[in-house]
Amino acid sequence: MGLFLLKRFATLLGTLAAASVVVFAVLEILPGNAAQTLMGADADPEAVAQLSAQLGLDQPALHRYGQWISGLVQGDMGESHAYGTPVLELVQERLALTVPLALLAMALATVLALAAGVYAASRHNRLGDVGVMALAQLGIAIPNFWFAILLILLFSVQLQWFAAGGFPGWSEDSGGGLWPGLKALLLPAVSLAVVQAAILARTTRSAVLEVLREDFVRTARAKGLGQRAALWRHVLRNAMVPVVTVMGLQFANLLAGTIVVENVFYLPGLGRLIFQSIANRDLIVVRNCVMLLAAMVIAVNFVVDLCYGAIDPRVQARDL
Amino acid sequence: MPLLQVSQLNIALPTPRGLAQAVRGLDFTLERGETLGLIGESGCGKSLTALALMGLLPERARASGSIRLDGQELLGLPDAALCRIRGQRMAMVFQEPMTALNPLHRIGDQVAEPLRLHSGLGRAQARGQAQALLERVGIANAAQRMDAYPHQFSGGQRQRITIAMALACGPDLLIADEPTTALDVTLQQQILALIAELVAERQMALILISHDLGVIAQNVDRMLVMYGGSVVERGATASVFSALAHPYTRGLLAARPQMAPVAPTGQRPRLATIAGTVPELADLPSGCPFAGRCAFTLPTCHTTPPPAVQVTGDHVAYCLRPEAMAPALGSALGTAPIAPGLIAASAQPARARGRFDARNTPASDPPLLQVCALARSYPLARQHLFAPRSQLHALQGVDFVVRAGRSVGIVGESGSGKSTLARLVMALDTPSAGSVQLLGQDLHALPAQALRQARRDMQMVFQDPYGSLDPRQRIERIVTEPLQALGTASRAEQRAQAAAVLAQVGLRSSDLDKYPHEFSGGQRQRIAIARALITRPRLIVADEPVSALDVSVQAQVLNLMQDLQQQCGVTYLLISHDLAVVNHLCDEVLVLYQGRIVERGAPGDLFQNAQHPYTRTLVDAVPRIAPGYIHARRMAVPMV
Amino acid sequence: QNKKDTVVLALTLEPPGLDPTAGAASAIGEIVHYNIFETLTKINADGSVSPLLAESWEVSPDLRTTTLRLRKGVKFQNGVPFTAAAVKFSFDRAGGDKSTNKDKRTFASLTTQVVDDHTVVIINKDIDPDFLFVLGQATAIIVEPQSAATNATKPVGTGPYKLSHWSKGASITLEQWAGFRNPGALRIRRATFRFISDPAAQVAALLAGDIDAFPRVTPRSVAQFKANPRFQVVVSGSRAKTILAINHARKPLNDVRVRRAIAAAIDRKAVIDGGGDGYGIAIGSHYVPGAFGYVDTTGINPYDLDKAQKLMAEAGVKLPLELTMTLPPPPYARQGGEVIAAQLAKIGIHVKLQNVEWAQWLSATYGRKQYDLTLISHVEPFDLGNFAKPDYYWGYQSPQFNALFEQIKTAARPSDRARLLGDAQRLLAEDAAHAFLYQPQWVTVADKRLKGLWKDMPIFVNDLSALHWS
Amino acid sequence: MPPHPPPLPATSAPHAAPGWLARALHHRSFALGAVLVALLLACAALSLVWTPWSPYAMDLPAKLQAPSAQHWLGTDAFGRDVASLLLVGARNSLVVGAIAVGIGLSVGTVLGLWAAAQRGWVEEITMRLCDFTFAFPAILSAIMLTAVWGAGIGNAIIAIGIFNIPTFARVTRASANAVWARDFILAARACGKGRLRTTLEHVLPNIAPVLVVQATVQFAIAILAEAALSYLGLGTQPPAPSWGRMLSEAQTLMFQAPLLAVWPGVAIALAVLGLNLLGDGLRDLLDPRLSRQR
Ligand SMILES: Nc1ncnc2c1ncn2[C@@H]1O[C@H](COP(=O)(O)OP(=O)(O)OP(=O)(O)O)[C@@H](O)[C@H]1O
Ligand SMILES: Nc1ncnc2c1ncn2[C@@H]1O[C@H](COP(=O)(O)OP(=O)(O)OP(=O)(O)O)[C@@H](O)[C@H]1O
Ligand SMILES: [Mg+2]
Ligand SMILES: [Mg+2]
Ligand code: NI
Repeated sequence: MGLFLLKRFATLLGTLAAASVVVFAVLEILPGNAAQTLMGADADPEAVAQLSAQLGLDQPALHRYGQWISGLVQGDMGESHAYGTPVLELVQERLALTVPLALLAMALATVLALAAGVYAASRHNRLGDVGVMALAQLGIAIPNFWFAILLILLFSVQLQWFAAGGFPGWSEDSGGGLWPGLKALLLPAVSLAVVQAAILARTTRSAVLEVLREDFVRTARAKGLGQRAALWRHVLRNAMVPVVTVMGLQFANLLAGTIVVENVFYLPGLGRLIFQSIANRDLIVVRNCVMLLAAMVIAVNFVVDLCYGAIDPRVQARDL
Repeated sequence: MPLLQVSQLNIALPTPRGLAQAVRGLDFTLERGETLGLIGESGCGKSLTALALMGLLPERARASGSIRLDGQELLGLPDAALCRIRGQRMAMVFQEPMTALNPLHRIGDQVAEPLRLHSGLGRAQARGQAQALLERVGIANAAQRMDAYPHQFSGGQRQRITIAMALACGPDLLIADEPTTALDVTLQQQILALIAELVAERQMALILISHDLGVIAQNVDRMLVMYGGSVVERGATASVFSALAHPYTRGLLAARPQMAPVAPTGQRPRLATIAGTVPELADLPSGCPFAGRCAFTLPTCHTTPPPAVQVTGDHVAYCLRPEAMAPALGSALGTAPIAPGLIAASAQPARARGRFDARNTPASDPPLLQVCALARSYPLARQHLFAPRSQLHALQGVDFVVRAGRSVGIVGESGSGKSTLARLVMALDTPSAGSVQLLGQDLHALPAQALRQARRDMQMVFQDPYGSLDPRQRIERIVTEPLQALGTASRAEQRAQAAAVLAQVGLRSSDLDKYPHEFSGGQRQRIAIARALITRPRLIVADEPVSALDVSVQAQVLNLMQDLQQQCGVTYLLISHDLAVVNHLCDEVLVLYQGRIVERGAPGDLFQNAQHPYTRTLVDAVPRIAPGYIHARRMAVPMV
Repeated sequence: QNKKDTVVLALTLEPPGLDPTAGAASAIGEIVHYNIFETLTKINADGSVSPLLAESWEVSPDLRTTTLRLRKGVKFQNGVPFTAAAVKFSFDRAGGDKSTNKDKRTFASLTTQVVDDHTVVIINKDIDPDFLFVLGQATAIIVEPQSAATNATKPVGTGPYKLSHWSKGASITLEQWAGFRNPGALRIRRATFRFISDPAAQVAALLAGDIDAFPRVTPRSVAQFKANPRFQVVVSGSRAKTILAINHARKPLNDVRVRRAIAAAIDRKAVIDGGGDGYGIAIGSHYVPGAFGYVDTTGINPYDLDKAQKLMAEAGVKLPLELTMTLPPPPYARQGGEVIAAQLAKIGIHVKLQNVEWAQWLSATYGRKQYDLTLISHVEPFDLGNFAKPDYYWGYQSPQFNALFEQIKTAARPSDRARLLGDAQRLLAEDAAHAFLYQPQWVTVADKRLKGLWKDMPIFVNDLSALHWS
Repeated sequence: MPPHPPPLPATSAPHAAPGWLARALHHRSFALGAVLVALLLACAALSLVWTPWSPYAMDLPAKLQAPSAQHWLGTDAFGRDVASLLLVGARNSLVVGAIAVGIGLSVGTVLGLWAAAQRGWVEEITMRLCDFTFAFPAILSAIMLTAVWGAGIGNAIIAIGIFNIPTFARVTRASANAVWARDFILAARACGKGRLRTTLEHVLPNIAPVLVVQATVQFAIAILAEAALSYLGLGTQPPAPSWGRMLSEAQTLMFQAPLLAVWPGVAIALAVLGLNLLGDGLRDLLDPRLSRQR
């Protein structure tokens, strides 16, 4: 097990390092300059040059890369050109939205998908199954941002139950709080969760069906376990392996989804920060955010690997 | 009241071609403590019968008739009620020990599960009993291994665990569905003995399902022979074997290659075969299911269900023309090719071992194949990060010589390195050490072009007739593949040659344009052989060429191989775990054990006077059908 | 029920920082100007100038020297008293080498002298009749020397409100500053600025009552608020000019006939409808109604497809003419661009639309002048001078205009200025320097009960001290 | 009596035979998927020769009309005919999907086949590269790429295509490895065929169904991705009609004309649904396990 994890961890670090180079290089080619953007069209060229120097934009690329990485290692992401505040602070604020949003969506999707998938599998080829799977097909086909728009149309425009966008924050003094915050995240989370739930439900169903065909399930039934008991005790855990895999793979898509959905709902999350920052040529923020997202994806996949270990004892034997 | 009474059991399955009657009109009873064997070829409905008894039929299957356990009707019982019976009153052991255990649960818990379920025991108590059970079935160190996972056990051990699981609640009836088919012969022997022992000990009734007549003959009191979903012959084992009455049963027996030695000079006997293949269940005639393949049919056979004909006592055959079989009646066990071989063998003097070894006999002609000090090792996974990589020595210091026209067989249990050897001989893998010389050329030292030419002289046949033919190519492409690689003949020439070899293996030239899935397993294996033959090779390496086939088909393929050897003079390097097959076809046998050749010699000698203990276990483990080997009632442990 | 003393305003864009002397985004001023930071003079809704930190002033007849007397008893929010030294510091800093002030050049031509603690003299190298207006703009805020460097995140000014909370990307909250010199005048205790750039979300937020006022709301959906008794809709004129800028450095756009053809091919009304959602007043030159010296020049190049086609033929341009139109992000540009492209297609000009971010617009279009046409709103109140800059991104070169502008700059008499300005406007229109489109109107949607909103907006501010609930 | 000749099983060719067609027509999701995809293709083809109105013709006075006899689905903010825009949008989606899948399929399949044939470090590197690209959410990377090269349909296609490469490479490698483990590969090698020949003659034809299925799925994903990018303003540029861009415009008009936000979404969902159903159907129909069951 140790070896397996160590190897995964080494790959993880390697991937992150490669990611940092790619992200930095790609953003270097980006046309435009933060100083000019900050100063606007009618600013004096001298003032723009001065700002460039202040922001360190005139340093050679390699030097800036080195600075960035050494800063990152020490937990310092540098200072945003646009906001003039430490990127770390900025990112933390945004994560306070994006992470709960992703988790909420993931939780919704998982609960929904497991229930629907297991139900469909247990009613294999009967009406319930066909119905649930038809819904799942629909769920996969619907673009999440469109679903988001439909939700707004229904719940904000027609029923006026929810705000059409924006985020009041978690703290009471800015007019937010736990409940207003959650309320603002609910529609976005639902629109994100639908696709995920549909994909996961299909995976769950086929995984459960696959496991149901396995000999050991027949063995369990031969022991005298009822259909339901066999499902809970023997099938589900085995079916979790592919489900967890797909969940890990889908996590990247979920994050991608938050970028889009944050734009639909005007949520100040990481995705919109990236968007804004690209528009502002606030590259230091873009860089760090993209790295952060990549790191999150990689970390989640690492956790998925850990889950395999927890779910399936054979993983430990499969060291190589 | 009998423990189990099955009457008029019918099982129907929906198929794309309509409802298939997988089991029809099955009747039998089973007393407490009695053992019943169910035998038949693949797909004849054995497993479905077993599943019907357990109430575990696939959802789509429809069962009718009656199954009574101690007088209680099981068919139509709600699942909840069945759950109380399953595991408690009757239990089942499945074929595949590798997959019958949940890979994610500790074996202790899995064995304890039925106890907790039915006896209402607490966790600790149940685990205590589970440990005792594991000890009873022969798991060493049961206390420590309770918390291990299935993947940490070998196949034989896993089968023991499933048996422990089945026995947990002390059921009255144990159903074992081909419990040993997936295991090596040596393990098969042990497991069957264990089951017999436990059945006797606990006075359980046993239904043993097998496709191997030998296994049935040695292990059960009474037997049912199934064909195409119906019983064709039934009776006490001893009486059935003393007078096989149904043409199918006789065919089955005659198709089995024997362990009897073959005369060194004489013509090798051909196996008797049953023409054709097992029919599709959806296409069965309304009359005798065997009518399509029977050599003795009357027109009415195809339309009228055969009547039950009593042979002796409770020995019954279902056949319209038992009188056609009459000459054979009463002497089945006494006539060729069953017992005489065995008797003759014991009369033969043992020959000097190593007579066929090229180094001992002066070579009149150069050896066709010479293998010298061949070794192959695979790197194993590291134990921890800084541990040196250890090696798995799959093959070590293997030497042998194959002379033209003399076939060599290689036997050994699973994992002994047989396939590795085949791959090295075919130059499909690189040896760690040693050489393989074909007609004096070291294959592993040849440049690519020369190797390609050399391949003309050696071809290969594989075990799995489904996997060895590319499903997306037409037979023409498949059969001419060796010619394509050589690139000498034109398309038309290739096709002509392909038609010729197909004829040789008993297929038609119209088959050239079909796809593999349009053929049965036996036919596919013929195609594979045709592919190997097309370059007129001197050597054919056959890795388990018949072990995936049913006995009746296996006999056809073995006969074909034998005929081809006589016609074209090919030499076989035959790999098999089945000693009888090797005995039937080969002039010399090499016994491979853990990557080394531990013994070699002419099959007759070797199987009579095995020197190496491993060879001896191997030979002893082969299920035989001969006087003294046939199970008699209340004789739980077969004499070995 | 207690009288409401909080207000939630919404802005389309979030400011990148809170120091108007370090960034150009108008959103900075919209939050801090007059609220946190104050200037010497105050610009009023009608464009007039009144005292703020300066109590009174005198301007020398040559318009170069201004003497200001400062208000006494004023403190910065960190407790430091406000004196003439702070004024000198602020203006020297704004014009200094390290300055990143948008109006750096203006401040560089000033010399500030401290006469005593409460008197300063400012000497301007250039003549600027609007100098007191300049002193009231957000770039001319008075900062406290110690805290000046951190104003972007921790602003310290003399104004009535101080920063309470900034949740980045969402909102900024200002709280009344207890130490303000005249606390009794303030009726709003706390103000929150939320940032909502999506038009639909803007509407939804207003309807839901999440925000009390939305100055300069995207005008797409204003109609329904007009009909709704809960809301008041204030439409105000602006000093902005939305134009289709033409790159004079490129062929065949350097040909006046082609430019006239383009101007004549554009139906300004349709552009206002499709691009400005109906909120705009057609203009014929780079000057807007309401500004000093405005003349109506819309008749000089009216919408006339036949004439446009004739002009193209006259110019001998091979049709179809392929041009690219660069469009910055705001809806007026993106929507208007589509409308204009469709109109120009009718005279055989194939326009390829190129949507760009502001960063790209600034670097490629504005910086490197890589464009044929671009649709843009120039919001500076008085920027005719750009036509006299030889290296401005338009590439407009006219000795005639340069001479005229020189005269305007030095004309001290208003009547002379007015006449000259009229000439300049006509000249630009005749030259078809650009296709001048419209003066956008700003629309404010607010709760009916909210009082004190600015009717007109010469500059972008939200003067909280004027707001109160009825 | 002589033994009967071995009964030859009923024959049925695996491809394009009536059996296959009948099976296909009876396969619910395949049939529905095929109809939807055919509809999509028909719309795209139709838009080449005819649309009810010009999708570029503005009619500002007639803006934001409700569906009527003249404008079946109403008009947008510029008075353009929504139905015409949708038809042309179908073409746009198809082109994007086809090119993006083409890029992924060609490059990814070659990489995957190479990795499977070569094993060892080639496989390791290819797969690590795939892992690496998977670490970036595709949309995010597309955002970065379009930011670098400028927003536009061409760059969007490339960005989507690039992210199809690892998907195809993985799928190809996984199924090719399974094929390489089969005995008929060993048989081919025993005949002296090299890796390249074996790959082309045996591996590729055997994994083709998997690739076809994957291609339909990726096609659907590409359409979704293009819609999302266009929605964010990074894909198709005006005035070229695109479903995603129509949605982003409609969103700003949600209060005046909610229906505008419905049509393009329905179009996207139906196209994606059709492709996914088709993929599911093909997965079943091309499954060799099923075709083996005679
Ligand atoms: N779940 C199922 N669905 C459809 N057909 C089935 C199913 N299970 C078995 N069959 C069919 O029923 C027939 C009998 O199957 P069964 O498993 O009883 O054969 P068997 O005698 O056990 O063969 P084997 O020796 O191969 O195990 C076969 O033709 C098989 O194809
Ligand atoms: N590619 C490989 N990598 C690692 N180990 C291998 C490889 N191929 C075979 N082995 C190991 O080498 C040993 C011999 O395998 P081989 O396949 O030759 O056995 P076999 O005698 O053919 O067995 P079976 O009867 O099960 O086919 C086994 O322990 C197997 O696990
Ligand atoms: Mg079976
Ligand atoms: Mg083998
Ligand atoms: Ni006959």
